[in-house]
Amino acid sequence: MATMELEKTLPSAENNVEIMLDQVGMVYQNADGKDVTALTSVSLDIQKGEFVSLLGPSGCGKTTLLRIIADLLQPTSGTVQIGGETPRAARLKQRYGMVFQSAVLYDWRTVRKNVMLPLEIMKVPKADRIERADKMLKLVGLTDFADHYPRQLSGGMQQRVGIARALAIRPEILLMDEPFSALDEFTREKLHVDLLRIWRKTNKTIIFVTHNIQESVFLSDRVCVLSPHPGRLSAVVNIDLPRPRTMEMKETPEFTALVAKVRNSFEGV
Amino acid sequence: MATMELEKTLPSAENNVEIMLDQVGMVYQNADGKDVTALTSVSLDIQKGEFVSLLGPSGCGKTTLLRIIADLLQPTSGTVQIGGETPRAARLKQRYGMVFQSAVLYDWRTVRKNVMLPLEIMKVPKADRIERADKMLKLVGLTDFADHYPRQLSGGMQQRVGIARALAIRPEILLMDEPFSALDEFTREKLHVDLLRIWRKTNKTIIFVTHNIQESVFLSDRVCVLSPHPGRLSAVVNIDLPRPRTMEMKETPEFTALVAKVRNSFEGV
Amino acid sequence: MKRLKRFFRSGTMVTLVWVLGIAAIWEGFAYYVAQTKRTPLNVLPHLWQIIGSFFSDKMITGQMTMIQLIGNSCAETLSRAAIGFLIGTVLGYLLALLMNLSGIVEKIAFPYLMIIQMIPILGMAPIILAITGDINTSRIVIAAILTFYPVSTNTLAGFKAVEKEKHELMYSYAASKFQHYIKTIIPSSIPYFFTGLKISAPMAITASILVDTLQGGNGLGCMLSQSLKGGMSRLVFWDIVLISAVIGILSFYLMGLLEKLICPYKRKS
Amino acid sequence: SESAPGSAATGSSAASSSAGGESSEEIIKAASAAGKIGNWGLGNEYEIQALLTKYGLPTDYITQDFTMDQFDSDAVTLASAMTYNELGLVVNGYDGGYNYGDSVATIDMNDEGVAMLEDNLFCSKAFAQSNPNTVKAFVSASMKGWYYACEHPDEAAQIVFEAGSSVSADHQAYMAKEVAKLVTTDMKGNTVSADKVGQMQDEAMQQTLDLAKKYIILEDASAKEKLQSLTLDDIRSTDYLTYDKDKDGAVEKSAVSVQLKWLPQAQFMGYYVAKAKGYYDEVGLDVTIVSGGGDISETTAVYNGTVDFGVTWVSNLINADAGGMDLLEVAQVYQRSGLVLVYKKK
Amino acid sequence: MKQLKRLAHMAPNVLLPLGVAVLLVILWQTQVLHKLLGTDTITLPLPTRIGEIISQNTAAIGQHVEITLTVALGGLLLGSLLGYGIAVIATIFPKWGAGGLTIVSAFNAIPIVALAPVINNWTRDFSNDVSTRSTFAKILVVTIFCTASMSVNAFRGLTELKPFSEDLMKTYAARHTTVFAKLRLPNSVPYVFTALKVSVPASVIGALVSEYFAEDTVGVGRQIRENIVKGQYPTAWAYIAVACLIGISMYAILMLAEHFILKRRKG
Ligand SMILES: Nc1ncnc2c1ncn2[C@@H]1O[C@H](COP(=O)(O)OP(=O)(O)OP(=O)(O)O)[C@@H](O)[C@H]1O
Ligand SMILES: Nc1ncnc2c1ncn2[C@@H]1O[C@H](COP(=O)(O)OP(=O)(O)OP(=O)(O)O)[C@@H](O)[C@H]1O
Ligand SMILES: Cc1ncc(C[n+]2csc(CCO)c2C)c(N)n1
Ligand SMILES: [Mg+2]
Ligand SMILES: [Mg+2]
Repeated sequence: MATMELEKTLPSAENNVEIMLDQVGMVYQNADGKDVTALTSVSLDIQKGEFVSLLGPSGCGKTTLLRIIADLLQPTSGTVQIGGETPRAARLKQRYGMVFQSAVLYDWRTVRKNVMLPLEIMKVPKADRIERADKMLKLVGLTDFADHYPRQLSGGMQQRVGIARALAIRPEILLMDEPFSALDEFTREKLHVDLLRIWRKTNKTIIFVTHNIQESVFLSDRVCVLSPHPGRLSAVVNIDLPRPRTMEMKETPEFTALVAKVRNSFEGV
Repeated sequence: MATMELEKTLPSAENNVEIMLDQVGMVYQNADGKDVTALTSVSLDIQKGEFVSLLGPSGCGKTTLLRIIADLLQPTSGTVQIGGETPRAARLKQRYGMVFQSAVLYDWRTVRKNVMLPLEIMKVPKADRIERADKMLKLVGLTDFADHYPRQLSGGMQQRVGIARALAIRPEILLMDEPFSALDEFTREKLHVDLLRIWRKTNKTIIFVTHNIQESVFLSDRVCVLSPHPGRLSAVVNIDLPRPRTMEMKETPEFTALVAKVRNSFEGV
Repeated sequence: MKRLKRFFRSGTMVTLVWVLGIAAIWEGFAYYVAQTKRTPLNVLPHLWQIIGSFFSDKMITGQMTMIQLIGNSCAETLSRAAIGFLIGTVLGYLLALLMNLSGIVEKIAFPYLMIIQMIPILGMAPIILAITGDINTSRIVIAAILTFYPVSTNTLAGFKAVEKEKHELMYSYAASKFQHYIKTIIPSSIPYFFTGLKISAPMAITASILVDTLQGGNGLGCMLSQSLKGGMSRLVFWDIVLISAVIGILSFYLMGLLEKLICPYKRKS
Repeated sequence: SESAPGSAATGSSAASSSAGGESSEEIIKAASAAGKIGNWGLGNEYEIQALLTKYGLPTDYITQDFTMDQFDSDAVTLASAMTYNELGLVVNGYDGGYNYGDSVATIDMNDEGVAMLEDNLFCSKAFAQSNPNTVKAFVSASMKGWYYACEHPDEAAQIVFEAGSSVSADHQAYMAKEVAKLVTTDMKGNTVSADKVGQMQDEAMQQTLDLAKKYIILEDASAKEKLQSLTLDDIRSTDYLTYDKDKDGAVEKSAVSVQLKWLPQAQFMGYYVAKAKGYYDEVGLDVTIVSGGGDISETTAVYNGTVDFGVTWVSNLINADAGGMDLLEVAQVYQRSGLVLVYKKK
Repeated sequence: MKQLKRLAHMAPNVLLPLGVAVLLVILWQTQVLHKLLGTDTITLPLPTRIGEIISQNTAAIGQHVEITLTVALGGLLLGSLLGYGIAVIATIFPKWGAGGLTIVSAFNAIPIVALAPVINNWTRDFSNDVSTRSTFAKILVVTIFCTASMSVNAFRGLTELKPFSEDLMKTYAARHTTVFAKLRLPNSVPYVFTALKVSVPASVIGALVSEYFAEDTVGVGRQIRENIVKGQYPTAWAYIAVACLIGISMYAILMLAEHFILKRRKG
């Protein structure tokens, strides 16, 4: 057994805390009346502009936690604050951008129009909308497919449209649920670099769900490891690799060591 | 640019060649009459009992090639021989086991009965069927779920049922199309070890499609790198790591070097 | 107490409230009609008049009370509907099988299936009578014709909806055509088949009632028609409208029940 | 009964055929102008159309349903009614009646000279030729039933009621009496002896055929041609009115069926009486009575062999024969038209 | 060249049934069909005779077709709108709405045409003019006939959204009207077509049957009935053929509309 590693952050007193989770718990009520405990007592503070990964095996509650932060789910215990407000207030202020585990595209809209959808809702002027959509499509390498319909795209391409759509609204808080798991390694690595570039430029707060250890280490400031049955926060690992991150770093001993550290914090569960 | 690495195997004269691809090409005819070239001139010999990975980005023709070997698709050029015969003959002799990219389970059968399905078709006696199915379910860690229906399982569990089903028929040639891509890292690693153990014991020929470089290096004797537009074999890398492979090997410099080598052979495309 | 609460939130309660609501609206209009029309029975009777007439021991015809009359007629009509429904189902299923087996049969038969649906069946009835020579036989034939279409098209859709991978799985096992149908195609089409049955069961009954009106004799439709033509109390008409609605709904639920018995896997969670 | 010429068919003592003041012509013209003349259509409209033509009016009418609600609510002001059925409901107060009493009056087709013969008995020519004794036996036993029924309308009504009719017993009794009048009075109002029931009066038959040729509108050119070429001999035969078992021989087919023109009611009392009194048994027939009123009309059912005999109106038979059905009238039960137009007196 | 190839590919789809149709007509015209079915040329008149009657009465038939089409299309439109409206309301109040829809679909189990004569009674006060109130009654029958399938299908279209597509809207803090306009409405379009595939033939059949009982003696359906009751089978067949043609052409238009409106989604 590897040594257990727990670096839980204490409630921070700094005032640039953006997201504050306090003893958050979630119990689902199944159709047959049975209770399923998905999360117990998760406490975590995330700084403004921080890049945090949620890492854990399938079914440990990553998506649940993300949905609670996004106000798509009400926790059954504990509280969540976003910039001092409720998640609901933050949502109504349109502070969130979300990338779902599946692409969630609208069949009847072309790729470009899918990306433009949130801009329409947020009443961005038409010319702006098109410009912003096309810029995002270029970023994810889909310029040539702007006028295609989702059905004409491969799974990986669809997922990239979802990412472009989330970035197009320039959200302050970007919530990403395993956004790259459907992609091949190369597209994925390119998008890692692009995502980090955008993040650096715009100072977003990003919560990134993944079950890929390397990915989490490469991208994040902190990796939060969740463990299952019931889901809880079992370790938080600070990633002190320098920024900007480059592909070459992946071959450094520091990187390998951090990956091993995260892995061990896992196996210690 | 990294140096290009090409170690294409010459047509082997040995008589334990199991699968022989000679200038295989595939041109799809689209609905609108346009031709799509998916594969051009792939030549490759695979030894009996060899573990070969097909690696490449999305859309490069991995699935196409696998389907051609399985006689699910007729190549538009070139020839394929399986043990000196046509793929069709090999299929009719029920020499293949296949794991699809999605689980492809039957809703109306329990997990055990899903695994028993091919055994029914191959007229294995009933008592045998149950025994073999249960053994395979134990292997993939689903013994407790034998009497569940597929809907009651998570995506990863479903995929494992598909693997158990393919193994249950004890095929001589096992064709696997990204079987582990839906799984989290831990389940995946456990299955890597199990798959290698079965392979060692039964001396199957395995063709394993993936887009995960680490996975391909860890598992295979040889990694065949495909490159897209149009799909072709761009490199074959021999993996001379000792057998049996262990998890610890992943942290050795040899392993890292081989991963880098494969990666480079990619980027040279 | 808790149970009572549950009941008030249940689907049964919703349906109950709806039924009561509609009954109230009906009574409202019936009251208005009773005040303003000289022959309210011909326009809209009170619900209690309709229901009361069922249990009245007044002779409706020379020999029978209402409940006897309706009971006898129901038995006649329903038995004809049931036979027609059975024949239509069997033939519809066989045709779907044939269409699935042979593209030529499908290309020929499918447009005609559509066209048969367009033919005004009441106009055709005398011709069918001329061909069969017996009114009861022709009633059965018409019920069968109307059942035929939904069963056939829905079942065919079910056959076609089998995923490509399932066909390939069977193919890779070198399963015979018979095994292919028995193990894959037919079981997976069952939900579609039942969709067809759910449409056609009430239709067979409705059709049977309508065709009854064509010539004298016994049956719900005959009585309904006689009542409309002033041959007997108008309450007979209203009773039959009510009864036919109830039977039609029951037949729908019966098919649903059958489906649940046959495919338990469809039960949720 | 004491029915006097001219008022024979307007049997209800209440409804009279001459309303004070207004003439038939004025009433018809007013109703036509308002578009409120009603009929059931489906082959029952020819007499009305003949009447309208007689007064130089367009032949449009509103389709009546089988109640008299439209008349009651003035949606139709000049409504078709059979003396024995709808008129009874309009006038009388019993169950199902509208109780207008003598506040309504009628216009009688017989008086207007546009009457056509109604309920008869027919079969297909082919059937008559190959089963002459069956036809004779059936006709004579049926006419015996009619004779008895006309003599004893109350008993006949009771028999019909018990045979499964669902119309109220009161109305059935009324109907039986009115039907008896149609059987025993001719178009001119002369009494016809009930023992001659079934006879075919050529003059009335010819009038019916002539009106039919004028008012049956056909879109089918060859049927049109056939219609115009029809003669009485094409549509009726008097050869089957009497049956002598010893002379003619036994029936060829003993189980026969007859389809009525309408629902089971006293309109067809003769057949019910013949069955109940065993007249059919006497001649060796086992008779099934099939009620009518559905869209598979009696002409169709007889033509395609679903039933052996039918009761229809002569105009319907002519219509079917024009279409090529080759049907043959073997007895004429009603000697005058039972159709009237009823209206509310001012 | 490529288009030609595609045409050649499509050819069997059209040629095969057409060939069978030709064969059928030949068997019919040569009376082989009559021998097979054991019927005669009056109940089943020859195609040439039917064609003759149609061609000799185009003006009259045209008038009846116009009336029947008005009723069928009017009822289809009203019924579909009503059905969609019910579905929208059911979407707004999902719990009560779903229960109500069960009731609405129960209407499918009543022989609604049996209600046609009663509906005549209900609409008697609608207008003094027979043709107006009769048309209204007929349209009402067709409306009721078409409502259920539209409301049930449209409700599914408005509520059976792809997983998370509603959540997506929520993250944008979209208002209910926006969710409706940008998500539910477009999502329901294919379902609307599914409903129309049922209700287009139903509207034609409904129009024919409603004419059976109508006060106004017009329309293709009424002509079918008049001629059948009067024993004029060749003429009845001419009208049956016309009715089939109406149904088939309406269906064909629907299929074309579906093809053009939905083709983009299918890729
Ligand atoms: N709606 C629900 N009702 C009941 N249980 C649920 C529901 N949603 C999730 N769960 C349960 O809660 C637990 C956590 O689920 P969650 O989706 O958050 O996992 P996850 O970490 O995102 O997994 P994955 O990597 O597979 O996406 C699981 O055990 C799951 O079965
Ligand atoms: N039935 C088909 N018709 C036309 N083109 C096809 C068809 N199947 C595949 N293709 C094309 O052939 C190429 C190779 O497809 P293939 O499915 O073999 O890729 P893959 O390597 O398995 O990709 P992935 O990793 O996404 O599964 C792609 O460009 C694809 O668009
Ligand atoms: C389909 C059809 N509708 C109406 C009549 C008219 N009609 C003739 S006899 C009779 C019953 C007694 O009046 C009625 C209403 C008909 N013959 N056939
Ligand atoms: Mg998740
Ligand atoms: Mg693939």
